[in-house]
Amino acid sequence: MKILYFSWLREKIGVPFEELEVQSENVHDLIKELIRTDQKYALAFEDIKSIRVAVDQKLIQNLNVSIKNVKEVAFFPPMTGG
Amino acid sequence: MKILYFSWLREKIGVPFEELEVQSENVHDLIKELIRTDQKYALAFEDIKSIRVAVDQKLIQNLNVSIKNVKEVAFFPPMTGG
Amino acid sequence: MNKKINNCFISVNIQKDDFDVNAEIKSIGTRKIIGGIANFIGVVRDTQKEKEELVSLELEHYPGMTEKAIITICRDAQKRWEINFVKVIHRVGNLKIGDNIVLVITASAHRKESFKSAEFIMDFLKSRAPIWKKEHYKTHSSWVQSKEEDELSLKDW
Amino acid sequence: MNKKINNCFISVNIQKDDFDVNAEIKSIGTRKIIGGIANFIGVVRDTQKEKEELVSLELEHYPGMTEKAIITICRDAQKRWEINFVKVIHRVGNLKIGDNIVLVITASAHRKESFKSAEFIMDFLKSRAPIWKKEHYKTHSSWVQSKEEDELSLKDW
Repeated sequence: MKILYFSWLREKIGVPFEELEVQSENVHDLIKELIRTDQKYALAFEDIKSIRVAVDQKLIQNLNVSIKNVKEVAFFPPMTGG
Repeated sequence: MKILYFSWLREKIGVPFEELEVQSENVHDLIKELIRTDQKYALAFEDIKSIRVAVDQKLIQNLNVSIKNVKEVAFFPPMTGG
Repeated sequence: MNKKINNCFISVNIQKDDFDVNAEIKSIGTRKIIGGIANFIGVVRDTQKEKEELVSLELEHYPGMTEKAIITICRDAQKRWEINFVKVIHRVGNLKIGDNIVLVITASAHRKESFKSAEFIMDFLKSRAPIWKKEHYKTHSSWVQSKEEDELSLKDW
Repeated sequence: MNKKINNCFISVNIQKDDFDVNAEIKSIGTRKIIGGIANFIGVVRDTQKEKEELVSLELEHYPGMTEKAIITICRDAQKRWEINFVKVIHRVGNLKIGDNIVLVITASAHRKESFKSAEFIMDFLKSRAPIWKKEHYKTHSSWVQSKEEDELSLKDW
């Protein structure tokens, strides 16, 4: 699965994206799984409320969304377009 | 005094403007004075509610506005700019 | 007619010629404090009220008063919103379907202010600028009637 | 990315290059049924939050998702208002004070519909398009924080 990071999340994680084999079945578990692997994730995901998530390039409102058969999950702060 | 007509009022009166010596002291009397001089004014001012008036290039809301020392009075239908 | 009031540059032109949107936007000049530029272009369209196609739209105006009336509208906008630049170009004469009629540009630090002020100016132009339109068809012509909704919409401001 | 839905042409571009407003307006093509064209240009401004002057604004985005998210916003606008043409160009990369950031053009038979739809699209771009801004100053840099008011303003629609 491709996991992408943008803005200050990208800077905290240190890479714009990574290809990972993950066990988790939903976004919530995926975040916990990442945090277990390295301290940098714990720091990046510290304030989970300020983080937005897109699954296969669609914004999700709920971390329980399944990530089975999903190609990419992206994490980023609130958007500041326009 | 210069009296100007626009749009279908100009067409009904037959001229875009005319220089007239008038006796009237306000717009209301001016219209009556004009109507007395020629039938074409009676026809043009038939539906007075559909006529707008500007005194010295300023729209007026009330026909009692004085026209003493005024340079121009204009009559026209509701505007359709933009 | 150009005016500068409270740091807001107001420019109003009544002309037969077409306008160049790029050039008018460029005329804003320095953009250090500009965050948003709202533009509106009014275009001659065939309202399709008649069975035949519109041949041309004739625009008559009251020279002198038109400029003043539009300046007044722009000033009113500038009292309500923090805008730094307003430009209005209104064409007169004979226009064809698809031709530009009017351009309104407002520039402000904030997008909302530029949008609202441009919309306000357009709404007031409709029934407060001494301009009249006549539609010419192949077999007849008729003066465009003012719409009650245009007058009513002014009350929303 | 170009789409045509219910007779509304939607075009969205994410690009480093600047845009030419005249050319984009021209791309509307036939104007027979167009009465109003609303445009909005977002410009890099120095928000003057810092003591020093802004050196540059960096725009990062999520390639692929950005286009889709903006198309969705345009479609939502098109469901609410009768619009015939929507164009959104959003720049990314490094921009300077005064540079164009974003262009939104909507064309409709009626002025209200074009104004409202352009304003709607701009409002939703602010917090629904996956784009992030970073302000670079001489001595430091900081990510622009989303404004609560931008999120709240979406509820007015």
